[in-house]
Amino acid sequence: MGPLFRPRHNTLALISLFVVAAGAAGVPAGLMVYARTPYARGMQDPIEQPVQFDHRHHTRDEGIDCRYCHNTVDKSPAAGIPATQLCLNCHSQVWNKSPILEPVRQSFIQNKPMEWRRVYKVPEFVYFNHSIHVNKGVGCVSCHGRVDQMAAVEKATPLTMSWCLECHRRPEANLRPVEEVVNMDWKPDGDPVAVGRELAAKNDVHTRTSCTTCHR
Amino acid sequence: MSCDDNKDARTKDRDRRRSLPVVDKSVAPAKGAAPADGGNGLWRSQRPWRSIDERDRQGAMPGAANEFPAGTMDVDDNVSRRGFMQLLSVSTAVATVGAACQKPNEKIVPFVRRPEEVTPGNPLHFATAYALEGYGSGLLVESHEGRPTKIEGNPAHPQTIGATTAIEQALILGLYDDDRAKQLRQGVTPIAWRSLLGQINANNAKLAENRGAGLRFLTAPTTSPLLLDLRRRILERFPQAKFVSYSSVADDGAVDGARMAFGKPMVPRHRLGSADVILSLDSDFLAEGPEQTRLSREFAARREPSPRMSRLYVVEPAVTVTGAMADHRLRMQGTEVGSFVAGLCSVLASRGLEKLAPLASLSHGERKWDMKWLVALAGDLERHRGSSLVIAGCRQPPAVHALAAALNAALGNVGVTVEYGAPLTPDPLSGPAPLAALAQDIAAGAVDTLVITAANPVYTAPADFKFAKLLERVPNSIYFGLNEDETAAACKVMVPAAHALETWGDVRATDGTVSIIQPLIAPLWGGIQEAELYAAFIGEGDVGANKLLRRYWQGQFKGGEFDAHWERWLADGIVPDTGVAAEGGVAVDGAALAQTVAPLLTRTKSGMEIAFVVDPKLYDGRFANNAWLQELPHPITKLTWDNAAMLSETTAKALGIETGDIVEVTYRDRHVDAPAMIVPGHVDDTVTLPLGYGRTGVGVGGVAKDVGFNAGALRTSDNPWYDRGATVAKTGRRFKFAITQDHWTMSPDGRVIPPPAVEGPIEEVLKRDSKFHEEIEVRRGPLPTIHEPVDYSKQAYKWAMSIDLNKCTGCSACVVACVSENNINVVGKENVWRGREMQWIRVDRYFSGNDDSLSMITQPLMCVHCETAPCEYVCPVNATVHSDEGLNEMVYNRCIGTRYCSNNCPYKVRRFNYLNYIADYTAVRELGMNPDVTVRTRGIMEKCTYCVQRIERKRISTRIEGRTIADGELETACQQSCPTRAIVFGSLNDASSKVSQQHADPRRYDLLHEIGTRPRTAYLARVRNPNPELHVPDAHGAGQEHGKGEHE
Amino acid sequence: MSDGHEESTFVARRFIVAEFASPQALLDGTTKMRHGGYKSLDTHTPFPIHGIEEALGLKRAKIPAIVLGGAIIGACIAYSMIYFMNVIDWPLNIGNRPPHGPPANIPITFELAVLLGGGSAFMGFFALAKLPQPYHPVFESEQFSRASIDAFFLSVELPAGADGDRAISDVKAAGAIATELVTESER
Amino acid sequence: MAAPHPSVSRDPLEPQPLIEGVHTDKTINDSLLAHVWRGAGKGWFALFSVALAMLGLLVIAISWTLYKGIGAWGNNIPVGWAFGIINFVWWIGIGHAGTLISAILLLFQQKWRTSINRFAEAMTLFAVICALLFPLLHTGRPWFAIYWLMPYPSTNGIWPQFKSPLTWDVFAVSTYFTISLLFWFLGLVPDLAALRDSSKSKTKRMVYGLLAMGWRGSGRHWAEYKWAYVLLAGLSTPLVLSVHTIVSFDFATSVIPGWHTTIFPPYFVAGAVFSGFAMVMTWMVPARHFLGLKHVVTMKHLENMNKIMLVTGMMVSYGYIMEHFIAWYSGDPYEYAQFFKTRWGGPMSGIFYLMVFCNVVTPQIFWFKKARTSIPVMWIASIFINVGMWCERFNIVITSLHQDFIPSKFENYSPTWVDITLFIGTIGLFSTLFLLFLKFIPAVAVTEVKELRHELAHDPTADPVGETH
Repeated sequence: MGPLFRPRHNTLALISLFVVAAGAAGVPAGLMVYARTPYARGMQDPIEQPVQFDHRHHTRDEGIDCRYCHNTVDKSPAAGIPATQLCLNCHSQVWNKSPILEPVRQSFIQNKPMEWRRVYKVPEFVYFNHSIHVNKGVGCVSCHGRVDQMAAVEKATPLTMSWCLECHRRPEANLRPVEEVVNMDWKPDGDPVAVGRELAAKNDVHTRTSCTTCHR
Repeated sequence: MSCDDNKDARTKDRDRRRSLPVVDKSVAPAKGAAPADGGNGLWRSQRPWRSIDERDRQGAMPGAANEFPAGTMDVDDNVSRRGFMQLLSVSTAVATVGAACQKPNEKIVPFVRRPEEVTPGNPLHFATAYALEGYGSGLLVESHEGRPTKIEGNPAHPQTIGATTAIEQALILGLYDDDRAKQLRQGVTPIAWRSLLGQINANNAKLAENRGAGLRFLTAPTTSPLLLDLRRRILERFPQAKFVSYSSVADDGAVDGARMAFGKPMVPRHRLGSADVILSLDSDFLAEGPEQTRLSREFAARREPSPRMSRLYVVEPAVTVTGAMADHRLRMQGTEVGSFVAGLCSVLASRGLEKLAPLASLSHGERKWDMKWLVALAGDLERHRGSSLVIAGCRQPPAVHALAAALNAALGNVGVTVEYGAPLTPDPLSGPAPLAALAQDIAAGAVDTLVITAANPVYTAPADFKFAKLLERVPNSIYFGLNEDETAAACKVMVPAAHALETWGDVRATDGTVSIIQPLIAPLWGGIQEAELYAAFIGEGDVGANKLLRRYWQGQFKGGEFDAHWERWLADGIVPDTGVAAEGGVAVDGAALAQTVAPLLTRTKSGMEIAFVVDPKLYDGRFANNAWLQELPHPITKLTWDNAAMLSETTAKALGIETGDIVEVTYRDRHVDAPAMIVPGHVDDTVTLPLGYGRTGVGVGGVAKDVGFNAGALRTSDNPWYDRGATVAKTGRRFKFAITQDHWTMSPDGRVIPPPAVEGPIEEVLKRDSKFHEEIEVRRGPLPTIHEPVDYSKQAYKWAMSIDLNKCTGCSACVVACVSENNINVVGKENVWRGREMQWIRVDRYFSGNDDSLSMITQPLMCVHCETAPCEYVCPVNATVHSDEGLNEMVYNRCIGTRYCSNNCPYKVRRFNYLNYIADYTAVRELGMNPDVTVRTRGIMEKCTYCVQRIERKRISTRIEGRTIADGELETACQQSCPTRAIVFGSLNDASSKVSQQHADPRRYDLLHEIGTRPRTAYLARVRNPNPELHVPDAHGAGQEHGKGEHE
Repeated sequence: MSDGHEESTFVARRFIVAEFASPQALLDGTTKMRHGGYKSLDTHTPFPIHGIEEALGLKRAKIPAIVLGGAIIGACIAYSMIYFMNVIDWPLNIGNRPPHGPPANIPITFELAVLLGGGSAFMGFFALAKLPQPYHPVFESEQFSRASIDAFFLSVELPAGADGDRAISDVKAAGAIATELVTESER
Repeated sequence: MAAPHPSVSRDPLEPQPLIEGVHTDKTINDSLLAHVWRGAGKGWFALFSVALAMLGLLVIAISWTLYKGIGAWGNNIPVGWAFGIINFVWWIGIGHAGTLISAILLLFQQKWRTSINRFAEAMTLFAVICALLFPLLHTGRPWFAIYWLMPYPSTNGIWPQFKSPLTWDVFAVSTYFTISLLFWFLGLVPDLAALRDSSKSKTKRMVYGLLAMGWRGSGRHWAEYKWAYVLLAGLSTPLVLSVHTIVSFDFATSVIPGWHTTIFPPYFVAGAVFSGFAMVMTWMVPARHFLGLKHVVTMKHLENMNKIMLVTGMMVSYGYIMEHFIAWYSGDPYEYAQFFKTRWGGPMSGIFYLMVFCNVVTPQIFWFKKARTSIPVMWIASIFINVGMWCERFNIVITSLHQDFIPSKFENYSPTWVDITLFIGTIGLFSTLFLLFLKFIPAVAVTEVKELRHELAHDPTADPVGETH
């Protein structure tokens, strides 16, 4: 009746072995890589907001300070999303007919809050506090990127725990004089490391990596 | 020392408190929008909370706020804090890639107009007060974006002095209780408040015809100036109308007793600060009554081991918190106390207190107690004239109170340790007597309109009134209550009341000081306020409580700019100089008193004694729907989710009853079936029945349903507390108790293990080289180890705690405070029975001695934050590790739930979420969660964190200010609520800190020190101050084991 | 065979499959053949036979070295992994234990040594044996299926162009009780 | 049952033969493969359907546990571990006999192992599979546990904690399973070839052919094969000892009285072998009967196993005694209370006394040759021992936990239906796998028996019976 298998089956056998091995090693590795991609981190995907609010215009052109709208950023865990009233401080005078701002006016008239889409989100069990970071000289740009160059705000940083840890272990790279925190294009003059060190000393920065610093 | 505490506490608290009128200003624009919120919004004056209401009506209830409360809250329920871990747990797709967080898919909802004092993300504290039995306790309520989340005591308030009771802590849960009455209804048809007002007006006209003869108000006892003023105005309009105040736990005995002794009704006010010898006649003054927090503090202050340490004698039938603190406890039937105190009078008279001479002759029947005890006590009192105190309990008849008053007068204590003042309310009596009068009127058909604002009288009224039946005879009955309870079912109109934290009002403390009650949140279900209901009868029902209150106080206010003062009052929580001075110069006419009392003391009845007690958790039953209190272990029996017919071991043996047997208790041919429990130190031949259970009301929700038995069904108006002639019979059925502590003694099954709690008599403690100190010294200090201990001295803080067992009364306020602060889940009876209770603080309770010489120690035990924590090295995923400051951290989000840490914890202080207890939280309930603490879902280990969320908040705020946290500036939730200041928290790196001193105290010892865990929580041993004339119970007598809790 | 195929570079290998009566006969026969100058010999038996290495003139087995290597590598990986993760990358205060606690590292170090050692023994064997190899020319022989049951075979690969008949006679002379010439098939 | 006809084995000290009857390679081959070729009988199907039913229970219990959470079990605080861990340790222990027989006895060149090692190794595999269910299942959040326990570079930048015995367990048990599998398969390859070549139907040949991977009994292969096999055995020997040692560390490294004991490692290993052999016995007795293996699994094999049970039983008893001695001698009040109060008189003392009866008393009957060689006696005894070893783990896990240090947190424990169903379910899983194994793979290592036969034949003391046929 002749042999059970043919010569070609030898190659077949080897190939299939290889495929199994490659799969076993590749799938987990692939997942680990994926987890680090901007896509998986939800970075750089533009988010549709109820009103096309343009940060470029407000910060760069009008030179409005971040803290005018996000006015609890230096005294509260939350940076604060401006109340409708705040928008209308200006927009009751300027662009007060503009159709783009209709939702804002409606919100005020109907006394219904605006429903903005969240861009930056850390898990519920992470307690990030804006005020301490801002008061110790961590600039907005360190986490939020060049908001002044974004038409629609998008996530600029991965916000993975290891990313947070990086700075909590070596904060120098992200420090600046406290009065410069909102400055989008501040650059350290001189050796950044040296500047960072002396800022850390000046602002009395001591970052902690104890779990309860963020998880409570 | 306690006074100092208060002072800096007060200064400390000023700045973090705000007054609501500031909020009112921000309301201005809202008034315009008032129609938008369903009519009854006029008085609903706080603007910021409107947004919640709108969410409410849109049906989109916010989830518990997260750490980005960008204005108010999160709309997407899925990703609310409770949702999150569930979400992670299901979306393993996300999880498997180890993604820390998923695509942002939720909304941020800012304010439309942000009230200027609200900083999203930072809590505010508002001062308010809570009225119970007519007396107010001052509270500070923590509020996150308008959601009250935590109750604290107001240090400025004379009655709470910064502490709270377990019941006050639990108010938060009551506020968000989804079973509350939500609909104003007439019969079964819902009606609007305005239309009810219309009807009331119409009815008023009719009533006015015969000057309101048919109008009756059945109210809870009250001292509220506003309510009393409204009452005055109502009575002006309807002179024939009557106000009856009723409470099933009223302290009428004291008032009547004072009347007997002094000739006029008076209310005693006690001062333990200067009391060297205290005799409690069946009075649980440390855990009962409006003064309890203050008295506990004053008592504890005098328990510092020193020659000045006070001595406490307690005479009582069943062990109470106070009895457990006693240096000498005499168990005695409630009906015996009268003759006991008479006996005391005669002994003291014979010792030359001539004032008592007339009372010496009082016959005290055949005595059942140890005369030696009585003589020793008498001697002690006599030696401490002017610095002793006799307190009679609210369950004792007037005669006993009268004799107690006489004793105090004779001993010269009046004005020093006790003072008598006129009642703060026009109707001093609020017990069965006034209710009986009302019952007669109703029976006689004289009542046309009955307005009930008292707490659920149908359930609490004595059984012989058959109150529900009576109500059928009232044409117009209006019930004003929180729940659709038994009374609501019996009344024609049900008016849903606003919760205490939703109302405007005022109330007096026992010393008369007025506190303004201000709402923390707009009524979640549009509840009505008591003042408004009253006002309806003078045609001002729609004015709104806020206006009524301001108007009244503006009227009272003399001179100066009102608004400024008003704000100050709200901010401080008290109205200055409103205290009522006590009356000096009270005199006792001994002879007259002897005549009045003599007949009352002769015991006529015989047979087994039946005794009713107020439940320390559910009170008179009004808190039955509060799961926190239901699950709170009873301070003595450690029983949860039930009440029990309590018996002494001897009596139980005689009747062939064991713990867990269901017995039939019969009294005056009424009977209830009740599970029996043998309790150490209980007096023989007496059955004690706690009130407040066995609620059957229609609207009483899942929590209270079918929990326990209703002892009230046996209660009669003539003997509301004690009587003889009860019978107890075995039914043969068994019952499963959910008890959190099975074992009564420190060495169950005769185990020889070092006692967890150490105690000693005072002279031993004062001698440095005594047996006591030998005992203690081996329980502290370093042990040899192969691991170089980590050095924490370089850190900014070295957190540590100390608990003074000498001060801990076991009142359990800390337990509820911790539950409230840390979002701890309720597990329900079945799981408590299985041993899965979640409270982080376990108040361990140990008896020693025998029934006659019983002593008890309570030991609050939560994670002691061992420096060499055995739980840490066994965790495979680094979910529990040490912080740089030596906290034993529990990282919920890393925990995979192997439970290995709990197994290896020698203290067994870790708690595990065996089931998904948060699954059935309503959206409203979530509003009450503390947004600073992660809510734990199923499969996660948790434990005491030393309130790390408070540490971190304080750390951040102080670091921003560029300073370090000062000692005492940071308080844990348990510490904050502790009435006796037994718990101290702070940094050991600050040598001057309170906790450092406590750790250096000669009484300091470490629990399970011999294992070498180096706990950060130290205990200070319990010290007793026994009378040398009486035998001193062995320091920690490995007392014989008492009956175990049924646990099969 | 490969008739249909033009310009096929395939050269079919030829084997002589010879059966022997007993293990001993097989051993003797094999030794004879080897001394007779036949290079690529192989035996096929249902169970290992003592002395077959000598008969075939095999060198020392390579497996032991491979396993040793595997085990050592495993141990190193384990210890350095633990050291990196708990000491270098993120040292944590675990109940006051030092970050680097050698005793605690022993178990895993040992386990990984065993795992990689055992793994390399397994992999190593199949690699050396070039298995899986479902097809081998000797399978062309009808009788060969008994090689795994109760028969003892010697297979001789003939060099290209060698004379089959002569080889057969040599095998017979070496004591084979039956012989067969098989040719590798192409596909 | 003495041998009715001349047999191969001439050791005067070993009256019973290792192989009964006169055989050629062919007859051995056919007789040992017979039960594979023979169609599944009614008996097999009956057993198999029972096993499947129990397996169904397992599926139900697992899904309910995953749906409800661990609260579906009876665990509480302080009894954080209960049935889950008991079953885990019990099954792992059972696994040990297989490796011991195939590896250690191989190194000691115990000829009698050959007829039972395949059987025992299979049991190891299936037992470990059952055991592996529990560590994962008993965690609160298995969906994380399954990969957070692995040392992989996560985006959290956090690693496993290598001081935890549980982490050691993860490595130990997975290594144990892998090595056992490789070892088993390596030994199986020649037999698969035999199956391939002696099977009648094309498909069977195909399947077995694929599994045999083209094995052609090449002398060059055998040369390496023998080394690979012996070295795997050599590695498995310390491995099998380490695995249960590490399992015992789960308890020994803790501070809990009743756990914190230095004697645990040896005493766990002995217990493991003890229960392992018991389980082999429980299955072997019926198997050799129904699969017609009596001629290769002879009374001598059974008797040797009984002897080992006696020895290991004594070791375990010694362990119990030492535990109590140390508890008394150390003067540690908690230890003392744990052993002399809780175990002897606590609410769960019944289990303790049952354990003592099963593990200490039962094996003593094996002092008597009559008992050692009586099939019913040894079978019943083996079942007793299985029960006893389960009780031992109950004592260690639950009894120790439910009363440890602080009296106020002593709690009782009672299992739920899920606990019990899970345990029954794993027995179902084990039986299912085992029956499938008996159906498709020769229960005895054919190749090794053939080799053994030849060795015995060449044994100078043996006459060349069965040699010339």
